[in-house]
Amino acid sequence: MIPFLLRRLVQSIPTLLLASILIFFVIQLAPGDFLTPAKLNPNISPEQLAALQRNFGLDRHPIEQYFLWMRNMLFHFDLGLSFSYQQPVLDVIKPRVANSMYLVLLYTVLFYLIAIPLGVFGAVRQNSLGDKAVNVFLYFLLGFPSFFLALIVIYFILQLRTKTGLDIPINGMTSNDFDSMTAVQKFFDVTKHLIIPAVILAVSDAAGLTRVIRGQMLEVMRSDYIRTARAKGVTERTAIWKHTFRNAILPIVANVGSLLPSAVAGAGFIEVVFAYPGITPMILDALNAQDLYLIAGFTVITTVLLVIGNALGDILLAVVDPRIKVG
Amino acid sequence: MTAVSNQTRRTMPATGDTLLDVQNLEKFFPIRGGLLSRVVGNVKAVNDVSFKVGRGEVVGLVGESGSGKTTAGRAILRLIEPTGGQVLFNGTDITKLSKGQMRDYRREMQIIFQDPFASLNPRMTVSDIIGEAMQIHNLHPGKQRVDRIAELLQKVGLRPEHMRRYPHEFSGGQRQRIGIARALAVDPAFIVADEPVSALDVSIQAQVVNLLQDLQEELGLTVLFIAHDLAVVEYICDRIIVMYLGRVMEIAPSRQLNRNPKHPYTEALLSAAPVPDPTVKRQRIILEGDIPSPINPPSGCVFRTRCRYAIADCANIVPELREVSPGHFKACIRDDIL
Amino acid sequence: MKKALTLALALTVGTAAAQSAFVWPSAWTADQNTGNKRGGELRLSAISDFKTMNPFTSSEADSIPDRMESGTGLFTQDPRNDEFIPYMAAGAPVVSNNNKRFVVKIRQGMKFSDGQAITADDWVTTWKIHTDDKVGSNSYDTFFLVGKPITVKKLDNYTLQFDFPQPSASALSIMSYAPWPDHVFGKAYREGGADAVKKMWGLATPASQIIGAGTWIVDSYRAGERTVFKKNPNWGDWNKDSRGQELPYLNTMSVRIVADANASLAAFLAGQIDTVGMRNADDLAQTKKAIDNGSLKAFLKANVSPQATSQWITFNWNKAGDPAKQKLFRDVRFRRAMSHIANRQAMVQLALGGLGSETYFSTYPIFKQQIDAGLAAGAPQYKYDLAQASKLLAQIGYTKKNAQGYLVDKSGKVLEFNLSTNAGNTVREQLGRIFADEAKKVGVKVNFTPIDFNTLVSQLTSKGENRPFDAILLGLSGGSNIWSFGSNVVPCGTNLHSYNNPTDGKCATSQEQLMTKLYYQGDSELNDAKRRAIGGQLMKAEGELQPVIYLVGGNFHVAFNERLGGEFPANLMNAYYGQRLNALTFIK
Amino acid sequence: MTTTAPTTTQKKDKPLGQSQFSVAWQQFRKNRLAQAGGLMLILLYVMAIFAPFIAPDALSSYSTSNITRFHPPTPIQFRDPDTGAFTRPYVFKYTQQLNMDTFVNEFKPSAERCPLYFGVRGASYKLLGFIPGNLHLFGTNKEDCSVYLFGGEDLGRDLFTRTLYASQISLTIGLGAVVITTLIGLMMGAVSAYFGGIVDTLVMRLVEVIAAIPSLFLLLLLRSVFPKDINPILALYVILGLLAFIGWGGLARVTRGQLLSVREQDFVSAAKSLGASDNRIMWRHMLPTLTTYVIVTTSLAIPATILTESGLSFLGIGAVEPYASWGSLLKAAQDGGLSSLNTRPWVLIPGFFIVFTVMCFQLLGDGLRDAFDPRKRA
Repeated sequence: MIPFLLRRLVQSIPTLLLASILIFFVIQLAPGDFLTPAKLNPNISPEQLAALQRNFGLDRHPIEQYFLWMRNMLFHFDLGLSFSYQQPVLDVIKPRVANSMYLVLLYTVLFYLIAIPLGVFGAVRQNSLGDKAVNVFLYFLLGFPSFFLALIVIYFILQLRTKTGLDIPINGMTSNDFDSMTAVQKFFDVTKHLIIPAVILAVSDAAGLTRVIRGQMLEVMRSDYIRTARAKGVTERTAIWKHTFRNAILPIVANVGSLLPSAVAGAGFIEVVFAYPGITPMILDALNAQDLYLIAGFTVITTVLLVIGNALGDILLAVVDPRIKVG
Repeated sequence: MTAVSNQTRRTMPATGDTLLDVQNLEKFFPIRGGLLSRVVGNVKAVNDVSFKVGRGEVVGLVGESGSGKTTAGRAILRLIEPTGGQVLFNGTDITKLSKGQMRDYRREMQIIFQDPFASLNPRMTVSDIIGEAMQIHNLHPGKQRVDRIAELLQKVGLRPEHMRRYPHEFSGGQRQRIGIARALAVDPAFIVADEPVSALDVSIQAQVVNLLQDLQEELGLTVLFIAHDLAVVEYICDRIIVMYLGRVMEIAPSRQLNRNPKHPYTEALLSAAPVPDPTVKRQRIILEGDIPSPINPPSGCVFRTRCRYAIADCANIVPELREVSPGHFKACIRDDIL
Repeated sequence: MKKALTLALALTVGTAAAQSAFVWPSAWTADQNTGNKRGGELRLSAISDFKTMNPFTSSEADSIPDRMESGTGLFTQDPRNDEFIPYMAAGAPVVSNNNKRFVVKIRQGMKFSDGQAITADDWVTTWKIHTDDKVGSNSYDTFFLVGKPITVKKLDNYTLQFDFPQPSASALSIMSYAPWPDHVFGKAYREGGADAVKKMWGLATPASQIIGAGTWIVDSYRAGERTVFKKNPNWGDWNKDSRGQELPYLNTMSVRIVADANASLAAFLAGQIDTVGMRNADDLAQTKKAIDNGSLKAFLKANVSPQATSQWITFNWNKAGDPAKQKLFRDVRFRRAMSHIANRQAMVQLALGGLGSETYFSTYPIFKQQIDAGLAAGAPQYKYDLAQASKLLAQIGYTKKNAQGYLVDKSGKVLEFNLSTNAGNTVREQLGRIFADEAKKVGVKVNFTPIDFNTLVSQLTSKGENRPFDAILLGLSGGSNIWSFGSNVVPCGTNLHSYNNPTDGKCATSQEQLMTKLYYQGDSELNDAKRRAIGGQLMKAEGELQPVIYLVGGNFHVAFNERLGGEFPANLMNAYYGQRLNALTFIK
Repeated sequence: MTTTAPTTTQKKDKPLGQSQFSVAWQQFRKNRLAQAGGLMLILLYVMAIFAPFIAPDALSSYSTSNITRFHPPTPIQFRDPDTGAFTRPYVFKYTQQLNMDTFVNEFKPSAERCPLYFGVRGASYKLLGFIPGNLHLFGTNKEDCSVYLFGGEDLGRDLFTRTLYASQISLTIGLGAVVITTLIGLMMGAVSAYFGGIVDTLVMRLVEVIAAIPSLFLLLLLRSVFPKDINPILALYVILGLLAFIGWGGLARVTRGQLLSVREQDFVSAAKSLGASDNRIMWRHMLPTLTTYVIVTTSLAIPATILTESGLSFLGIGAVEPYASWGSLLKAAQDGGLSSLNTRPWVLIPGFFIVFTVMCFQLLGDGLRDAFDPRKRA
């Protein structure tokens, strides 16, 4: 197991390296260099500019610059300086990345919580009225851009709020009195803020996975070994949950890693609509301000997280599915 | 171009009228491994194979699966590029030819595939499939082409109206007939029949073999008939080449090989084959174990690990293909057996 | 006259309470906190996240240092009569040397939030750092008059001497900058120079290290979410209400970061923040609706005053690369025609939802006295009149139209120019769209594109003979009610003299020279009426020249949650002073 | 190359030979939903092409004298209010008044009726960019009394008109990006399979890398290469290119795999043995094996791309003024804040066009997938 784990992680290194090259050279393509926006900022003195130029070797050949950038990143965890914040990029993005990850995490959990029962239900009661109703509804949702769905949900929450006075948070990540809360209260406060965006994300995406699970379940249910199990007199319940479910669902669930990139991106739109302090709103600001190191930093960090997530997903997959060879 | 006139069966390789001369043919597949994908070894699929095929002769190429017979067949046609050796066709070394030069020779050499399901493009009609060859070589332009296709279909036992259908609408045997018609479309002199019947039902096998035999005789074709089953080969072939693990073990006229195998491997193969005549009793010789990996073949004689006659020297000496009686060659250092 | 008044104030406040507290006049609030309600939180919002806590590198309009600066300054302006009264100063300044030297006694007993006494050193250090160009402080320019520095000197621990290069009507305002602790910044500056100062007080700095003199100090900062300020425990020592109670009443003030103005309105309607700026009729309607259906208890007053901002279009006179355009933009008839094209009525209706006014001058409509002085002096207004615009353009030589309906010159070249504004500002995007669409009616092709704000500003403030834009639609805010002309706008060679900014900074026309002269003349005139008269002359010159086409201004509306008390009396509320003083605000 | 006679014969007598496509088509014809989706899409595209004609107004026309900001939708009336009899369809002219108490600009129908006519002359346009015209499907012929099927937006422009025009961009960018994606994907896959070795490694790694970076961030990163203030029409092409750039990976990977496996198949060897050129083998034998896959993925990728484009426009980096896409119309709605939701919900209508289009594509795509999938054949 350990060698497999190691090898899987080692295999992600070339991907990461290439990703970093891509990100770096895309930024090189951008008009001007890292410092163009800084040159327009009166708060940055020529001396500071010169120092930055030296630090990042901007006077040198792009390839050399790349290695400097990599060296700074690998050995000093230095992703450069955010020009609009006048601070190291890492300090600026750390809380944002964490916030986005909370959202993505809750989304992922809800995503499976919604899709698995619906998919299993659809397979067990194949072509029943309920199955069809769920299918049609999810199909309908599939067409909604998440941000549009969010706008509509906000509309209904507002209606609900005027009618009932219920305080459903539709904005931000914490309540005003967050800092005076106990740890438990804090946890629930953040969850309260996260739940609506996460549910919207999960519901609007669930259609795809539900159908995959339904199909997978049906396939497994039709397979010989389930038929054999049934023939042996195993109860329907055991046949579905113990035999079919494990074989049909676990690989899908364990494959969570490959889900992450789209999840992070999908969460971006919702973050914008809900003014959630995640990655995307800040990237958009950075884009406006041409804060290139910040954009690059976010992209690098999320890519690293995702590649690691993918590797972990694969390992998880190998654990639950013995058919995937370990070694 | 018309086919060479029909000749009677000959039991001897034609020396003066050799159509195909394979010399030291080699096909190695590199194995890549490690982080940098370096070549760490070779699969020696075909190793130092030499034989000749006379004009109008039907030669069988026999071996277990993995023996390299299919690879050899394809390497001869340069469907896969041989790693080494020469293939003289009508005296020309076709392995040295450029792609353009090779195209002219393609008309002369055709192949019939083992799997009639995979060898026909499912997106083309029968007439497209058969007509493609004519199109490539610009044969029978215009209206004639349809007539020619119809003629070919009839020749292989199908009806002309079949030409508008797609392969999936035919049975396996019919498909193989289409495959044969395609091969014949360019009026070749030489055909590699790559296990043409092994994927078919036993009942149909005979029909197809008969068809092939009839066509061979009618058109005077030279055929390299690849098979893993000695019984089929014996029936239609003039001579038989036995391959094992990429090397030729024995070459002999068909009847002679069957009656009097000189190589332990041939002996083993024969004992496994069903015998139509219940009065002939064969000593059952069971090959032990699996065929060894061609990546790391045994030293010396490649068959020694499964040979019941193996001696110490077998591990050291790579046996030469020697003529032990006229027209009968074997690659075995032991003369004291069989 | 002014001197007399300040002297009188000095008699009442200055001498009697020289070393005691500053008493906040009860007339500054309509809602006295007679019950002495204390504690609670004022919940506000900000649209973009804060970038730093460092007062010397901060450049945002709304920043943490900015918020910490409230409740500081040697003098403070009385919203009742716009006069400056001593605040951190113990009394009125002693003026000498032809109104150029001011000696100010500092109120004693004031302390920073960490307990250190506030002394003359803090002002001197703050001035030093702001005026070090290596620091790059945003306030750098405010310490210069006509390019000559204002100097600050410590006479003793509680006495400061300010020397101005020339008399200034804004002297008291200039002197009222916030002092920052010498024992923090001065120490760093002496040891590490500008770089050391710039490295201090980033967002990651623990709140406990942030020290201030004002009402509020940082309690916590959560990136992208909220900054909480708590009251400075030592500020109440010298700030008392009229009943002698310590100020502020509130314990904390929180600033929530929201995505945009819509989000802050939503938060206000949900009762999550206490007050929000009402941008337009939509906001008012939403608030009114929420109040009417009982989901929100709030105070709402519309059209309190005009906004203290301007929206305008400026044409670039420095286009050496395109002499034809340069000639066109420098032609006063062209610019007047452009003013005639601006359909300000439609702009108010469409972009401002009907709540706003047309503007024709750089002076904000809220400075009504100055506007009146300008109109009295005969400052012209070139109102919406497409026929007149066509006539003026014909005079320049544009009489023919091509197949697409655009005016062409003799050589057949289309009369066109590019107009940019900052992307994301819907009001400006609509103003530009309306302008472009109206221009099309007379045959002027306006290529309107919203672009990035920073790019836009760098184009606008660029210097040289060939500057990279045709025309820009932008707005200005800020400025004071003492002398309501921008020091960096009117005089030639300043960075917001946006229409003409050549390398040598020289004026291109005699009107500009006149305006520059009038600007400095007015700025050094201490008599209010005389100063306004000079301003009127300036407005006349500016109006005739039309270097910049002024468009429309919105109205200022007030809305706040009813839990808040302590707002201004109705007559004091306006866009300039706002709706309340935080120090007098309390939770009902 | 001459066309072979058999090919033409085959086309004449369809029923005799059943190609894979005709089988799929038969299968597809059984799927009502998919057909409905396809039909609706055809309608949508026709609507987009003829948008200038169907729309009563021009994309960006509004009046600065007769302000119709957020004009509510005008229901079309068919009955005479006095007699109750059917008349020529008409709309009421609306009056407006800013209510200084509620601050709502109140539109109210007046007594004046504006009859609707078919085929009125109005704003001139060019169909497909070259057929000039000024005829509009319907209208009132009155300058200050227009029909607002979907209401007006923040400058008083007719939202129905804008939605129609927006469909041109929303529908073509999605389609265009997928076409380019498919071309790039096929080419890269083919190149990868054909050259193998270092080229193969590089291409496949690039695919992996593109997949590893969250697509939204990659898009934003790539968008940052181009200045924010590029020409709006260029911006559309940029978005098109970016969408294509981030989308080709999956297809390239499948193409490569498919080609590598097809290369080993006997029918390709057969063609080779017949002396077919590499070109012929590639185009006649290898690439056609991908058609099913390409058809199915394409029909499912288009809705996804439409969603992404709407998202980018929503973030303000897609279609910008003077152009409009459904996403940018929604952005305008979002910019309008709460009022958009509770006092003029019609500004959300373009969003339902996205939903509808995506659903149609999904239905069509699923139908095609089922039709081509032999396992799903009944």
